[in-house]
Amino acid sequence: PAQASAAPVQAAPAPAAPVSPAPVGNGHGQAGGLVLAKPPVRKLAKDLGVDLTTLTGSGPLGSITREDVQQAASATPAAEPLTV
Amino acid sequence: MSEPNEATFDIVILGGGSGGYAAALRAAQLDLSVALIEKGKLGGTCLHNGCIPTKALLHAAEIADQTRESEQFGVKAELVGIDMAAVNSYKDGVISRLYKGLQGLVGSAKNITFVAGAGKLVGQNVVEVDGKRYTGRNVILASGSYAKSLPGLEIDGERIITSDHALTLDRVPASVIVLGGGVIGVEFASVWKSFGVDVTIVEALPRLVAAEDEESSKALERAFRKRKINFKVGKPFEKVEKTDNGVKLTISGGDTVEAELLLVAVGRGPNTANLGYEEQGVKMDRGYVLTDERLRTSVPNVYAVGDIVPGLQLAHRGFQQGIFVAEEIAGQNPAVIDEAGIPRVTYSDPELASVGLTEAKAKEQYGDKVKTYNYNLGGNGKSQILKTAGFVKLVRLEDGPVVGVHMVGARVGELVGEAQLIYNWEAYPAEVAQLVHAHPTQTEALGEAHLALAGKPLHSHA
Amino acid sequence: MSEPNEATFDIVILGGGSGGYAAALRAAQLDLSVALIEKGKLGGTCLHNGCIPTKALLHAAEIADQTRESEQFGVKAELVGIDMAAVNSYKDGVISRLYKGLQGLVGSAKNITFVAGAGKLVGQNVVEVDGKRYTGRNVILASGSYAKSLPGLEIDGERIITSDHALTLDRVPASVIVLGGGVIGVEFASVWKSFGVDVTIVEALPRLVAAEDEESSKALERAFRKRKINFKVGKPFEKVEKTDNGVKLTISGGDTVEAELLLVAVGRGPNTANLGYEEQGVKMDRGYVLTDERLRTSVPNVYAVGDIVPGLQLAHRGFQQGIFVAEEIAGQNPAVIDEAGIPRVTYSDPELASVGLTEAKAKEQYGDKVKTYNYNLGGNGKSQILKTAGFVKLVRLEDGPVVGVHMVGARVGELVGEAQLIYNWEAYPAEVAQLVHAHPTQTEALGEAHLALAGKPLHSHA
Ligand SMILES: Cc1cc2nc3c(=O)[nH]c(=O)nc-3n(C[C@H](O)[C@H](O)[C@H](O)COP(=O)(O)OP(=O)(O)OC[C@H]3O[C@@H](n4cnc5c(N)ncnc54)[C@H](O)[C@@H]3O)c2cc1C
Ligand SMILES: Cc1cc2nc3c(=O)[nH]c(=O)nc-3n(C[C@H](O)[C@H](O)[C@H](O)COP(=O)(O)OP(=O)(O)OC[C@H]3O[C@@H](n4cnc5c(N)ncnc54)[C@H](O)[C@@H]3O)c2cc1C
Repeated sequence: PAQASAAPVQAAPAPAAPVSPAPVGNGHGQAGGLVLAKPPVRKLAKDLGVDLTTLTGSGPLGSITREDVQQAASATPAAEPLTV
Repeated sequence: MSEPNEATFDIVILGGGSGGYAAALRAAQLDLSVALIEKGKLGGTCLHNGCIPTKALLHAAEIADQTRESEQFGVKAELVGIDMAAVNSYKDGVISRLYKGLQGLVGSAKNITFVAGAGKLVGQNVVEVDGKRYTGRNVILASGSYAKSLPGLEIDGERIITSDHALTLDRVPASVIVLGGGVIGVEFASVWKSFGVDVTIVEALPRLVAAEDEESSKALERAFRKRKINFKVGKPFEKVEKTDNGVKLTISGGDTVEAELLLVAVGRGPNTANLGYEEQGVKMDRGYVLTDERLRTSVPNVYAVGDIVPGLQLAHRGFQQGIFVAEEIAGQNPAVIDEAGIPRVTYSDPELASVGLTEAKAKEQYGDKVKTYNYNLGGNGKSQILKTAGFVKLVRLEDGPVVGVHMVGARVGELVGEAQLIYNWEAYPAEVAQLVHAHPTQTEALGEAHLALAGKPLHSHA
Repeated sequence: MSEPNEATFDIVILGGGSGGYAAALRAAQLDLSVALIEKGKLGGTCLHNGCIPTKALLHAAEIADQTRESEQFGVKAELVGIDMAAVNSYKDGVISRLYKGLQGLVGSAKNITFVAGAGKLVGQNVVEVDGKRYTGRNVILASGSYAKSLPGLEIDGERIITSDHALTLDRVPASVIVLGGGVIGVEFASVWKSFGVDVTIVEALPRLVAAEDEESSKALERAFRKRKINFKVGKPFEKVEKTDNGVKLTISGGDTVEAELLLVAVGRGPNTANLGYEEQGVKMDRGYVLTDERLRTSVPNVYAVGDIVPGLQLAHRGFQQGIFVAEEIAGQNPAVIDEAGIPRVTYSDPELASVGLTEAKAKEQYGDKVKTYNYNLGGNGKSQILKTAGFVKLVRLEDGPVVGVHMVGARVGELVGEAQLIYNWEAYPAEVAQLVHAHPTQTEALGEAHLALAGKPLHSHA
């Protein structure tokens, strides 16, 4: 246990989020129009050039899974890989 | 910190340790009114008799060892001795600074009423303290744990002691028997050895830290052997006798060990006796409070958190459960806690750290789909600089995520932060492998293990 | 390790440092044939004259400090002195173990031909070494960097030295001026101070480690002031003279400093002169090789990696770029590297670690959407145990991910592994906050900062 009364609080963030019945989620994005996907899945989507907001998630709570992203990526033609 | 008579709160919390105070602080943020009842000191076991004092001792121990071995690094120094009074005042200084901070946090939370005194559950939603009754729309049981003993073992606080006594010892004993090779036992063994004590661990299970992955146990045993920490595993203790200068312990089979002190570290029992839990209908099992995965007991609106709930007895599990219950009561519908996702650290020298499943557990659950990789710290530059040995072992599912991370070596406890994200976010080895780690750090060992599992080892053979 | 005449390879790599050897190893895994040309020692700057030796010195320095301050922890010890010969043999031992390991890896890779000698690009796809020509379907330029000097500063290797000389010094000097307050400068300043040297850093920019977040610089300066490391920032050096016993440096404005030695640590320049790059049409800028984000130079099938490519001069950036180019050549179409996602560590005491954007950069890019939070290590139990001061600072976008993490304090370099996942995976504070960190570790400070930014501080005020 610890404390930080001495901590120089910089820009104070918003106070405790208002109580809302929205599920906090399971490591997925927060509420507020954000896409529900675990961070590595969001990164994968970025690497593959997939726009997450265009997908409907098949995971828990409608979250987007790795498979959703991969499917979307194989549906759209990826950047032409360079040949040796 | 007023003490109202017959007051009603959104939540009444029984116990102000890790679980209880975390629940109180989070509930207060969510605008719930809280009565936090504590008979001892706010902060509980962890702050006053657990995590913090042991880790202070372990750091003093590290400094003693580094001084002893400083010539290997070109630093000429002489270790004169351990000044236990000074060690204790360093340790107590850390505790009291953190204690003050915590008191400040709880004290400044407008909707927390701190109640000093011993509470008892006298109704399904009523806790009584010194004749006053605190009614809660919800009640959280958080009364924590105590050091257990075994039949035939009478703790006298002098020669036969628990961690509570060990933490206030005013001298460095010549020799100690540590009964119990779990986390607490090996941590004390490690400290004492560094302080120059002759230490023998006696453990009934076949290996030290038996809850960890078998390879971690083996590595710890190897390191302890090198440090000349004696240990006898696989046979239960039979009896203990007092001798002229200390104690004599007999192990099943007849083997005996003598020492000045016996530390009993055979686990922690739930602190639930005579607190009214059973009388009010709370379902229990061998003293533990049974809950569902949302930490609800069998009585409506009564929750339990921390060491009284079967599972890992760790402070940060208490934090997490406390926060969970506060959010649950506030209607936030938080996600269920994955117990395997809670990181585990043993702060001995070497340290052990893990998260997720052991290889054995993973194989039980997933069979042949389980693949492992063990990256030896011998290939890790920073670990070589620290002159530490050990490994990072990954357990993954074929074509699937990492389901377990196990580490041994100096300072690996700090690597579990990253490992915890990997496990809980169900990352694939290739996803971690893509992010090359800072050189030269020990985190690179985690990186290399993922690189190897992704089929692209950098500083190792596949 | 045969040396074929006029041989052709899938890839010819010029330079066997971090960037070059990583490319070679990855290419070999992908079944490409490689000629790896190295005029000095495999491993390059980082292993022999950079990362590894400096970190060994820094660890010896840590041990010296801990011994000096051991009484604060109850350990009575006496620091007798620094034995530089022993320090150097410890340091050289670490290097040679890692060097052997690396030679083993490269040597056992069937399709890597290691070529000892100085190479020159004599055709767009041909490197010549000692009269022999190595043709590559692809060429990777990886010739690294050297310690720069400034006009009027003649490095004599005796009194006016670079890091190369500093790493083989056989004595502890009485006093040193460090010209340059970047990473390398502050690391040497830190080592020497721990060894008992009177140190003064002279930096033309307004603050030490000016590439870091301003708060990190300020915290380092505060810590250095406490350690009595002198520094003068904001004014360029004007001239240097030799004195009877050392050197006298004049700073613009007239201020002077005298010392036994002057370490010139004003940056590293690309090692690209007379290597044929320009002649073969490779576009350059002030000696650096220009590439696109896929590390292609202006010449088809010629790539560049490591310190010769403008950007962070870090070993693991070289690894990552080397791996990238090998995969690119193999047609794997790897994801472009986000330079800001490469973790940065300064291994001084205290350490600095960061990943992502500084607050200033983030505000340039995102304006008012940027929010920050600074968690003071005063509230972190493990940091209190280590008696270190510092912070974890987060930079996030409102309702968006964490875009920068900045940390100061003992051992925080190891926390950047976790921070790196958070930044690169674009995690939201709430996603990290959900995962409660192991207690008591320094990773908790990262956790607390995310808890606070998620609106649910545990051990701090919001
Ligand atoms: C030696 C040792 C080392 C440890 N090291 C670590 C470690 O490094 N990391 C880690 O995560 N965990 C560690 N632990 C475990 C950790 O301390 C516990 O998991 C944690 O304290 C559990 O929190 P809790 O809130 O359930 O119980 P406790 O912290 O035990 O708190 C319970 C509180 O309830 C109070 N209480 C009990 N009954 C009543 C009553 N009737 N009325 C009012 N108040 C009451 C008690 O006084 C106490 O303050 C260690 C434990 C020990 C013993
Ligand atoms: C004192 C110091 C401390 C440092 N600490 C760190 C640290 O802690 N962490 C970190 O990440 N980075 C650190 N660095 C930076 C790091 O060393 C470099 O970023 C890294 O070495 C760059 O790798 P490279 O492959 O581009 O170049 P280099 O490692 O310089 O390798 C280039 C290689 O090419 C060879 N070569 C050059 N020309 C030719 C030729 N014509 N023919 C054949 N071979 C040739 C050279 O001999 C050399 O081996 C440090 C640097 C210094 C100087």
